[in-house]
Amino acid sequence: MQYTVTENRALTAQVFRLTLMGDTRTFTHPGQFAQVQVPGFYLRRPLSVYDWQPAEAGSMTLVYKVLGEGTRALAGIPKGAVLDVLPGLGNGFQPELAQAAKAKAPLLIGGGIGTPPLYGLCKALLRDGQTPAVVLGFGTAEEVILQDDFAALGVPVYVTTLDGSAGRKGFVTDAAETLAGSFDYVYTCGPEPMLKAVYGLCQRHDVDGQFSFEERMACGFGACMGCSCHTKYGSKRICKDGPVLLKEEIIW
Amino acid sequence: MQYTVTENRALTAQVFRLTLMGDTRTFTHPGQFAQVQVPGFYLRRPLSVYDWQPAEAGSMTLVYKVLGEGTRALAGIPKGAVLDVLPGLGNGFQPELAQAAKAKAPLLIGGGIGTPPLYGLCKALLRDGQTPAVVLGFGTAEEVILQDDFAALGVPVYVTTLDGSAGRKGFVTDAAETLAGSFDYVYTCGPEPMLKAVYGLCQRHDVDGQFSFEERMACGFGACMGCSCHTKYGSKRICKDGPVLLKEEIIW
Amino acid sequence: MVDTRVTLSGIELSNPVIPASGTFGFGQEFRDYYDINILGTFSFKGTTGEERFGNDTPRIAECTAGMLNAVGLQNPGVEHVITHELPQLATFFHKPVMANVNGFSIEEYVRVAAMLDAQPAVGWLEVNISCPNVHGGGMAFGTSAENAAAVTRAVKAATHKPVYVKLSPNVTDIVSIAKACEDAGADGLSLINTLLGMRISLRTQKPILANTMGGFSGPAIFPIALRMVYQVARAVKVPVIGMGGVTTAEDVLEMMLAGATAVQVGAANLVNPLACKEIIEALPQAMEKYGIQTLTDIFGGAWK
Amino acid sequence: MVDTRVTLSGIELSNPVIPASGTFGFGQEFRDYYDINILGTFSFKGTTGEERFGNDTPRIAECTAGMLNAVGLQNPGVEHVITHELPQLATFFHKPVMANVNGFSIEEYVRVAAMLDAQPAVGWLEVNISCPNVHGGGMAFGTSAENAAAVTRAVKAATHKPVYVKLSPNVTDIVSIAKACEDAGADGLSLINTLLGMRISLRTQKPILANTMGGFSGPAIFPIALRMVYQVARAVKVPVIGMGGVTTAEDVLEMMLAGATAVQVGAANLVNPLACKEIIEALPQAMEKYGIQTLTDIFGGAWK
Ligand SMILES: Cc1cc2nc3c(=O)[nH]c(=O)nc-3n(C[C@H](O)[C@H](O)[C@H](O)COP(=O)(O)OP(=O)(O)OC[C@H]3O[C@@H](n4cnc5c(N)ncnc54)[C@H](O)[C@@H]3O)c2cc1C
Ligand SMILES: Cc1cc2nc3c(=O)[nH]c(=O)nc-3n(C[C@H](O)[C@H](O)[C@H](O)COP(=O)(O)OP(=O)(O)OC[C@H]3O[C@@H](n4cnc5c(N)ncnc54)[C@H](O)[C@@H]3O)c2cc1C
Ligand SMILES: Cc1cc2nc3c(=O)[nH]c(=O)nc-3n(C[C@H](O)[C@H](O)[C@H](O)COP(=O)(O)O)c2cc1C
Ligand SMILES: Cc1cc2nc3c(=O)[nH]c(=O)nc-3n(C[C@H](O)[C@H](O)[C@H](O)COP(=O)(O)O)c2cc1C
Ligand code: FES
Ligand code: FES
Repeated sequence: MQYTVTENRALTAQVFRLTLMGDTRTFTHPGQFAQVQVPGFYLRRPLSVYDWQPAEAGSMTLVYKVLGEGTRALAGIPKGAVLDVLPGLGNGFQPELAQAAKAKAPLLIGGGIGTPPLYGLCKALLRDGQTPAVVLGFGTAEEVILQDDFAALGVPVYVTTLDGSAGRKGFVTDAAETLAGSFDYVYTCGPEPMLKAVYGLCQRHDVDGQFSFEERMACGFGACMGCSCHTKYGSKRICKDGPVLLKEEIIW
Repeated sequence: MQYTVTENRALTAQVFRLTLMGDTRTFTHPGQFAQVQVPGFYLRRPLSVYDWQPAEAGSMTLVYKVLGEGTRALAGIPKGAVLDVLPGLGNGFQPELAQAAKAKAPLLIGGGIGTPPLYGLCKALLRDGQTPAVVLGFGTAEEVILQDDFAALGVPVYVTTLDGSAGRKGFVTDAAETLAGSFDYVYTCGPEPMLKAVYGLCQRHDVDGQFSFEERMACGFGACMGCSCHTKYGSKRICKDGPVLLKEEIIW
Repeated sequence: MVDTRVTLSGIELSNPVIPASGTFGFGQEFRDYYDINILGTFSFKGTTGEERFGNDTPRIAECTAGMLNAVGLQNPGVEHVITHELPQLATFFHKPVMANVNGFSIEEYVRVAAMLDAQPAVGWLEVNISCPNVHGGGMAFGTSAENAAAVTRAVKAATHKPVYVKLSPNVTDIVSIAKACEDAGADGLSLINTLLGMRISLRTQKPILANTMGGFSGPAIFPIALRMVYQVARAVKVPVIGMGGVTTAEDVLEMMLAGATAVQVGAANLVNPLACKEIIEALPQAMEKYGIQTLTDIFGGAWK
Repeated sequence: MVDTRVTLSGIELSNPVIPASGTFGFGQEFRDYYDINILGTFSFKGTTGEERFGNDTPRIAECTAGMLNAVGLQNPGVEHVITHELPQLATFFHKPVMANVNGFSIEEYVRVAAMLDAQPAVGWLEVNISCPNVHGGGMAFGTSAENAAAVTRAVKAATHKPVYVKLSPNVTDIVSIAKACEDAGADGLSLINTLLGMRISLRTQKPILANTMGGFSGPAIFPIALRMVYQVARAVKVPVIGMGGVTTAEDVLEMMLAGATAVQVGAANLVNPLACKEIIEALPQAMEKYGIQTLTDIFGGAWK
């Protein structure tokens, strides 16, 4: 499907914010992702949706980091260009499952470029009358993104950096640990070592949660079995049955 | 080398005129060609130079026909785009060799998309004080190109079409035959069957000439031996030792 | 109106376009994108005797004009395919399907083939002797003429439906293997499976795929596939299903000129879920452009 | 300052970038574009005992991310190379050059090799047993381990300079052929030559190449080449020169991680005459980006 670039600007030296106009009706949950065709590259790039206006002439915003050649080329795409994108992929975060668990005060933990999908989630949780708090972790102050976006939603935002150049020095779990007791559910997205640490946090404090994973993908819509992982309930495709897994099904 | 597109407009339904700005100092002869990199295609497309302004910030004009995928894509390149082009390739037409033969009234015979390189040649011959005449052959009236360009140079222009919808009905050689006696040299470019017929014409009237050939090319600058042909003086590379061969060396 | 019909072992297809095994699952994932009944048929995910998770991840790597996969035949096992996937498929796909049969021993091939042969929904068996992503089996059968013939003979003896043997391109002489399969009773041949390839990450300095190597497919391999289809189709009498990098209606025509009776589309489905729909829709126009009235007319045109 | 030097059989190259045989002629055509003394070395056009015109045209066809060639070893013959090309080359290239040796019989390989071995300008002999574009010779040597070993043994017996045997990728098991050449005395191995491929014109419905099939090269084949370099370099002790689709400094690093001691660049020279210059200039920066100080440090990194 075709989308027009209405914004593609740098938030930091490496991170860009990309807004696309087009049909966004297939997005149903925050934490879903889109497969973006970068001209000149064979495979699409999976990027989580930061926020979206669901409509036939809708819009979606993605926030991405320049990692390799594909994202570098994406950063050079001008406003007005047309991109081929598959939207609405994956299960996304499912607050409805957390509500079944009667959670009210969720903690959102984002690491680096895992932060963006938590923004759409945070808005959804607020709409549902929950009272989320947010912990965001980065390497250094220059890498901090979206802090203001979350703050503008009126939720408490705790930033950590590995070198202490912004917020609290240390890992997201260090900050989260100090909040223990104040949250009854966790949503998290970030590099796998961070997810594992958050899993440990949840275990320690007997809190349930939802974890968003990454894997190398070909299709992104469940056809190729390229992205499978083991779970307690059998193998799952990160792209179709994920990227969000419930804590109870994760094998660690 | 990088060139900016300043013009890329349709002359007929299938034929386009492409002007590029950049360093054109390597062009020394009309009938030379350029290797144009069309984005998305592996090999470059060889296109003859129609005319050029030789300078570091010079310009060259190419006239090309949409034949397959590459030229179709080329036709879609907008003004302002930058193309990678290797200019100044091949030997080109060499009027100096014809002058050595004391020719004064050359006949230029172009067939279809073989017509463009004769334009630069015609200008050069006029500058040299010769009195060229031009025969141009096409399929139908809709395909006629460059008739006005040559007319504007003040030379006699005879057009033929296969179906008689413009000019004289028949082949270029039919028209040329009626001019026999009035020309003492031939320069020609067009499809190979036409070149062969023109060769016959030259034989019949004992006129010497220069013939521009086409071949599938990889490099276009003599490195790969992809475009070799047999001549009376051994094998030659159409791209480097040609595309123009002297009548005396052609084996037919 | 041009005629796009082709026939594979007595079963007519409305057009020659067939999604390739492993790139179309059991059809389910494409329903959101189009009605898959427009397809000639499709070849479902390679099925083995038992359930397999396949290889560790990463299983996917990108290449210029193509991709590597090292899925390693992940599938729910033939039992589950028969009890769950095929009944499910029957609710939305109403044509004979091609069953992609895999095994790690001749016995397993025979067992899987016999069970799928008994399914009314199955039109053809496609016996994959060429998967490069599994150790100690698969590939070994596809790289020796004797082994290829042995699998073919055993499967033929245990089944009634047309048997297409899917050949590996990672061989010195694909024609001799093709002929051995034909002599052993194959009703047709499918080629090519993926080429063995590799990528290394400059960041980690290690292979990208957990399995080190994987199967290379996509537009990059088209000229190799076309050459092999040409060589094999000319040398055998049975129909050849051509595949490898097919992405456009023009590619379909080129494959058929090389001698393919039908054409499979693999990786293209993964980067564009509408790929087969777009090819099928573009086919009549492409035929008209090149003056082709009846698709079967061009079969083997490049060597006839 | 990073260190880009590598050594091939005792001769040091300032960098590992070597234009591949058949894509650089005898160096002449690239002089207009840059001073070719910046190269590690280059491998000159495949030379046979007698002058050859090669195949009929068309000899070139385009592919997605690559090209086919069916030049068929056009060359002026070894005598002319020695009396004209090498003296000419000596006027503008001041490094040892790699001599690409071809033949249609073992005797021809030996004769050509011995004559080129006697030339002071020649640093290495690269014995091409893998050209897919000549009938009744060339390729046949490269697809059998015994023949490959026989050519190697005969050439070694007749020469003193390091002998690199250039292998064909169109085989089931390149490692066994590589090992046979090593056992027969090869000082190194070059791989890969082109893959056998084909294209058909939809306009004429016939093969585009007059020779029907041709050698496929360019970025499309990189993952296959990389895989073979990885497999062979791990299995032999002699140096491997890796090639096949190399286009960027990153590709050079990836080939060296796979186990290549030096890297050849083929088709890229044809579409961009500055390709090797650009790769050589980009190499130090690419090394720094990935934290590589000394190029030889990463040799075989992906399997060590
Ligand atoms: C479900 C999901 C959601 C994602 N959301 C975001 C997001 O919102 N913002 C963001 O910046 N990044 C996100 N990523 C990671 C993003 O997909 C990669 O950073 C990106 O694909 C790298 O492409 P490249 O061309 O720059 O890297 P290259 O290394 O040049 O890419 C080569 C190949 O590897 C794949 N690849 C490389 N790294 C990754 C990775 N970490 N995960 C998956 N595939 C990878 C590429 O897609 C491509 O196929 C997400 C990944 C997944 C799976
Ligand atoms: C020296 C020379 C000068 C030329 N000058 C002109 C010119 O001024 N105007 C013009 O319109 N055309 C000219 N041509 C022909 C032009 O190069 C082809 O029409 C063009 O390459 C076709 O490209 P395509 O992508 O449309 O065709 P495709 O068939 O898609 O191209 C596939 C491949 O075949 C090659 N190819 C196809 N047809 C030809 C051909 N006739 N000659 C050479 N290569 C071909 C392409 O370059 C490409 O590599 C010239 C050719 C040569 C050799
Ligand atoms: C992700 C993936 C999985 C595949 N799995 C199978 C399989 O299970 N069985 C099989 O016979 N071929 C399998 N193949 C090979 C394809 O069916 C096809 O032969 C090959 O990809 C070449 O075609 P393409 O270039 O159009 O992809 C797989 C290919 C891909 C890309
Ligand atoms: C036009 C052309 C001519 C070639 N001629 C020779 C040759 O004479 N001898 C040889 O050993 N290899 C020859 N090759 C093969 C290359 O040296 C190289 O092995 C192959 O092209 C793969 O590298 P690439 O993908 O970088 O082109 C030729 C390749 C091309 C494209
Ligand atoms: S990426 Fe294809 S199934 Fe997940
Ligand atoms: S095209 Fe390479 S030598 Fe002419």
